[in-house]
Amino acid sequence: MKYQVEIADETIELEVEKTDEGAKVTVGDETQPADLVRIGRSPIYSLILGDRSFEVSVHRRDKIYQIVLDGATYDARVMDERALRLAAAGGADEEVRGEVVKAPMPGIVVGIAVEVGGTVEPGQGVVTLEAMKMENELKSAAGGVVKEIKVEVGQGVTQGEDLVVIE
Amino acid sequence: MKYQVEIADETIELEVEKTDEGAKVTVGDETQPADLVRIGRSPIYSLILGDRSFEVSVHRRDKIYQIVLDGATYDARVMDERALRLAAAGGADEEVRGEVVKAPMPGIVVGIAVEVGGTVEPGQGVVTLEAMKMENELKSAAGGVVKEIKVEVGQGVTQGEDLVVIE
Amino acid sequence: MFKKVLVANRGEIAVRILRGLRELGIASAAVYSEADRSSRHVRRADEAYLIGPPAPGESYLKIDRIVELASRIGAEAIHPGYGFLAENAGFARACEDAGIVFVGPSSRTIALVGDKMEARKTMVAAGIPVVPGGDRPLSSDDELVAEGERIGFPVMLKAAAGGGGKGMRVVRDAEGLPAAAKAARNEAGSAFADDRIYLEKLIENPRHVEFQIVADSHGNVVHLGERECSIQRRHQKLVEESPSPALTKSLRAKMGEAAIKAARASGYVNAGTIEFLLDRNRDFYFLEVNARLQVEHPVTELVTGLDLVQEQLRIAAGEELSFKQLDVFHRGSAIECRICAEDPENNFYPSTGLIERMREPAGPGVRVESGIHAGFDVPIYYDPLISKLLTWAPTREQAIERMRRALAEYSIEGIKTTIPFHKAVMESEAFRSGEFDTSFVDEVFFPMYAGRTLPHAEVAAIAAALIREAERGEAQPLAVGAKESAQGGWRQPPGRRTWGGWQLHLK
Amino acid sequence: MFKKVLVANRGEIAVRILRGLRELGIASAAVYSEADRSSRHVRRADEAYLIGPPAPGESYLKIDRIVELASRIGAEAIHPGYGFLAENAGFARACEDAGIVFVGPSSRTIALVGDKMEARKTMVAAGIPVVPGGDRPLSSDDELVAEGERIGFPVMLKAAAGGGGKGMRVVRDAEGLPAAAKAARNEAGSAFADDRIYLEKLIENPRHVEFQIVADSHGNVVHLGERECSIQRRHQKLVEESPSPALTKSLRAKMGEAAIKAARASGYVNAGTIEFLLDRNRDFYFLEVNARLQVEHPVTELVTGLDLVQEQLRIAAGEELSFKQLDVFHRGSAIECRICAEDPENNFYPSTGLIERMREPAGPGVRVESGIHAGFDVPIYYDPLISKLLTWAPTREQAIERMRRALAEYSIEGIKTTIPFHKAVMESEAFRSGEFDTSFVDEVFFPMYAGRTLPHAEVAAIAAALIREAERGEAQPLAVGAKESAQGGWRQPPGRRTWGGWQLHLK
Repeated sequence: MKYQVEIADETIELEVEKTDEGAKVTVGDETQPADLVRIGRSPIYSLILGDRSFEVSVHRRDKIYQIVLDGATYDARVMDERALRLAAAGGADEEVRGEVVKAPMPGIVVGIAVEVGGTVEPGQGVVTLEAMKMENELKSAAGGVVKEIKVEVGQGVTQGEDLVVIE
Repeated sequence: MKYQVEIADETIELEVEKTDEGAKVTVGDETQPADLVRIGRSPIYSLILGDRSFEVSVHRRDKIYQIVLDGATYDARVMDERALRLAAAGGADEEVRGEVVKAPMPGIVVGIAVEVGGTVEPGQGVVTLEAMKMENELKSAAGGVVKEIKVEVGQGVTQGEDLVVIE
Repeated sequence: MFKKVLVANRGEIAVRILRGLRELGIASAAVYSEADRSSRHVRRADEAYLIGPPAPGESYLKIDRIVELASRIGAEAIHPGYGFLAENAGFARACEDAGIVFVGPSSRTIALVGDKMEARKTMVAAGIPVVPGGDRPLSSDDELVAEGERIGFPVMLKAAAGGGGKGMRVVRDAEGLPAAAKAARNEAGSAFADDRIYLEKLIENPRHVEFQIVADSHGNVVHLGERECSIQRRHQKLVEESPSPALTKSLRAKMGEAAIKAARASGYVNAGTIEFLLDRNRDFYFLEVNARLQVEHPVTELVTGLDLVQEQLRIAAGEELSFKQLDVFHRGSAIECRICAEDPENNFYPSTGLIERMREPAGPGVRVESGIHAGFDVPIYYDPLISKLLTWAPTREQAIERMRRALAEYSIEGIKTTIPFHKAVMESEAFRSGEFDTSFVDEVFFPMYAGRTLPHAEVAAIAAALIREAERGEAQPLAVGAKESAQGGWRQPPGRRTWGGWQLHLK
Repeated sequence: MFKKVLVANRGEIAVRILRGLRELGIASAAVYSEADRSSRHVRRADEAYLIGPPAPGESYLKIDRIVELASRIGAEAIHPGYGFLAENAGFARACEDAGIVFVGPSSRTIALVGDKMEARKTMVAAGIPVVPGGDRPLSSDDELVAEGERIGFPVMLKAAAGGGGKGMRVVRDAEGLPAAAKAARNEAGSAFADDRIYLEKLIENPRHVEFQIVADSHGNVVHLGERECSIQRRHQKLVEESPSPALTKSLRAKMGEAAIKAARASGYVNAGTIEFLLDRNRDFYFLEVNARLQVEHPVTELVTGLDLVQEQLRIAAGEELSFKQLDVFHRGSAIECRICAEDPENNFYPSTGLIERMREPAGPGVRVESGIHAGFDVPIYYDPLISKLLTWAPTREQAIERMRRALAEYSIEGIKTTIPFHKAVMESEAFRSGEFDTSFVDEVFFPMYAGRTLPHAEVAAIAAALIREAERGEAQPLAVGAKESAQGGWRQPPGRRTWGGWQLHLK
């Protein structure tokens, strides 16, 4: 099966072939044997690629495989032949409308610097979030008008939660 | 709920009472508050009993709770009121017939000292099992006649597997 | 020695103190907030007591509640750890009043060294070099400008009750002074309820070198050598080591002597730290006294072989130090990396949540001090420091190589940590050379770190594709090119052949 | 220094060696049997090669296959670890012939010290005290009886090619000699394919004290002090420590000198161990040379600060020792407990299977050397030693307290281990006093251990009942008297009150 993997700002094309002797992986013009074994019931795998030995741990989040290798985290988006054909047949991604400032981490809202209907400059601070004894000012990437403020001061928020909607 | 726990060669009677304030445990004439919390999805629990703090890990094997506490392993057989009534109503345990020598550990059978139809004295060695570079002679607790030999030399066996049946 | 001690802290330092108590055969009592019922320190203690809701102000900072609890359960002493109430003179006084031993200096000493201007005065009187300036609080803009011109710009504005960088401002000329002073006063006022500020000459890009001292109640004061703490970001230490690559033997002796003098001048008893700034000419200046056990104390333990927590307890119990200055012997080199629940890829924002899996490094010369475990939900209420990784080796170079090896073994999954950041620090030429100062991380290291590339993208891509391949038609991802482990711990893949291995030779 | 080294071993010692290689920046190649595909050493190496089926004779003992592999992949050296091929002269010779450096002494030295009678002769010639007797193999019963009467009963029968207790028999009088000799010959013949036996005077209940030596190829030989290994069972060491509580300073100097002489007499290069017996009069006798890295080498590393694996590699690469005898400085006291996959409640039978969960101790003065991990299936084919736990402290007493603390923190679930056994040893008065010999475990300790009671049965019973209570009506056992952790890591049990905690004071 052929795969296209989007990872660390690049796209890698590769082919996995299962034979009686195990798996072979081809990237470009290099073909190597690959032996991947899961360690117990853990998310850790031992990968022997050619003769090189690696330990990777793998978590799947939706369509993304999060691979931890040598302490670095790689988000890999794996598309197989079928998915690639579907993507080619479909259109572009849906356009994003509006600007939503989200919490980059869990925390407690300790300050809101804007009001509904007010205008926001690109890069302006909108919400201050406190977590682990640190205050962090969250900025809006784009400018616009504040449409909705979804939190209030003193409220606890989770990572990724919408805070302020700007149009 | 009242419980009877068979553990480490003794039988302990105790009562667990759930209240709005938490759980209380009574053993003899002593009643203590008890707070048991599981740590994540692990088999580890934090038990605060009165003011004393303990870490226990718990595995359930059939009707036995295996409790590891301060490095020692306790096999606890817990009977609640209902089970106790049933046990009282029922008869004695089913009588064990015959003597089956079982593998106390996984290993490889490297010697069998008896034959089917032969007689065995109490304490006589019947099978030699090798594991981890050590040979271990397994003895029959009771005497009798060898009815069946379920393994052969060179065979790998798992823990608890039947080796020789003596009648 | 005490029979029972209460540990008024949480996290890795509570675990550290509980280990010391256990080794001394002293019964221990932990306290915990509602956020910490599952925390490791609760399970490591002999007794455990809930003291309130998650917010520190409602639990770990509740002086009356903690002192009352200690009295009720018969704890003869309280160890405050660091942070929370560790340098709170009111807490130490409440312990003293209740007849409970506070494991640390007296409330009088804490109050003295906690007032930065009082501490400066005391050190000046004792003949210890301090940064020029700062002999009085300045309230009017005229006073500020006059003082700034007297000591010469650039200057540093500081809060009299200061700490943690709050109320600090660098000012490069007289024009900028009034506005900066106003901001500093506001910050100091809201952080410490004390808006007194003062001016010091700015030491440009100093090194931060501190000396560990131990002093008993019989008048013996010994210093245990220095810790180099110049690897900082936003006044937060990230990496500490001992010995400092910047000190010569004679400078170490001079600074050590000054540290002992500083301890004596402030009537210090128990373990403490005298912080100095070291400028480019290798002149040193007293900065402040940390009247507590420091986060980085294990660095000193590794090179001296002493157990500082146990020493603290012995001192608090009235024992005499069992060693003199000449008995202190330093061996090799030790480094500490602070592992924080922060995302180095995302501006070092806190990263809380569930630790799904964890593997700690081990082996020769490695020490881990951690307060976490797999299955632990890192709370948002407390310090992001979740673990400290230390290595020791005969030389600094070997300690660095060992740290690289240990960082490679360390895996914490589920949250982001500063482990990748420390790897890059250990690989950086600037750190390895030993030629750095407090500006290093922000000015030299970060620009480099932000621009680095990830080395194993192709291997990671292959791993991801193999798992996707394995998942096709299988309920659960297991293995490619292999069967799962058979009973008894070994796999015998029927008829399987491998490349690169022995079976090639059989063909 | 080498660019790539092959590690011809598995388990904890392979992991240990791989750590040393990584710290030296040397590429590593692991080998593994089919039983070890999931083992830790495979993942810790830069390269990994399958060398055969699980049985050691088909994999880890395959000399030709391993040497050929090393040549093919460009490994310049092979580290054999301990066990397997570590003391196999034929393997060392095969390496020498293939132009690959064997990290250990020469094949000639291995052959010399591997023949117990040859080794004795060499030591006698060098003026080192040996146990009386044993200067020739004895074949007839008459010879045996004559020799026994010459040296005086009781005597010890030994195999010339001996090791691991095989072919050894204690004989207390002439009548018992012929039968014992027959049994010993059979055992030796089948174990070593060499049935030569000899007689030595029996040293009754000796202590077992060994000296670590390092020797470079430039004629420098240094000893690194002793290890006390008298805590044994069936000739297997269980606990080792340094320094030995039995040695005085002058005896240490004398024995160290003898160890250096022994190394020189056998032409020893690399790291090795000279074993001695010490009798009740503190007279010592050469026992044997262990021509390899020992299981217990970290004990010496902890007190000297050296890294023996790295020293071995430097020596093998032809470097000169970087220190002289006078530079070796011993600090404090270190203890090692061997953690084996054996059930101390069930006659120390092997206990293999899946390690379901594991938590290793950490903190001050603790070192863990382990080859296992949660999810690992302990194979039945290899040594039961799965981990080594070491502690260091300034004094022996503190090292013991630290070991007790560390053992309490160590949890390995799914298989039985010797951890409870070591706890009991550390608590025993006999061990703590330092007054013990090789008879201690079997004759003093075990009778005591077998009769002990479990202290926490009531608490365990309560825990079991609480879990049973929690399971009533719930799908999964979770918590009694508590809700599960809420998002963000804290619980706020609505309206809940606790006993013994702060909330009592609010009523």
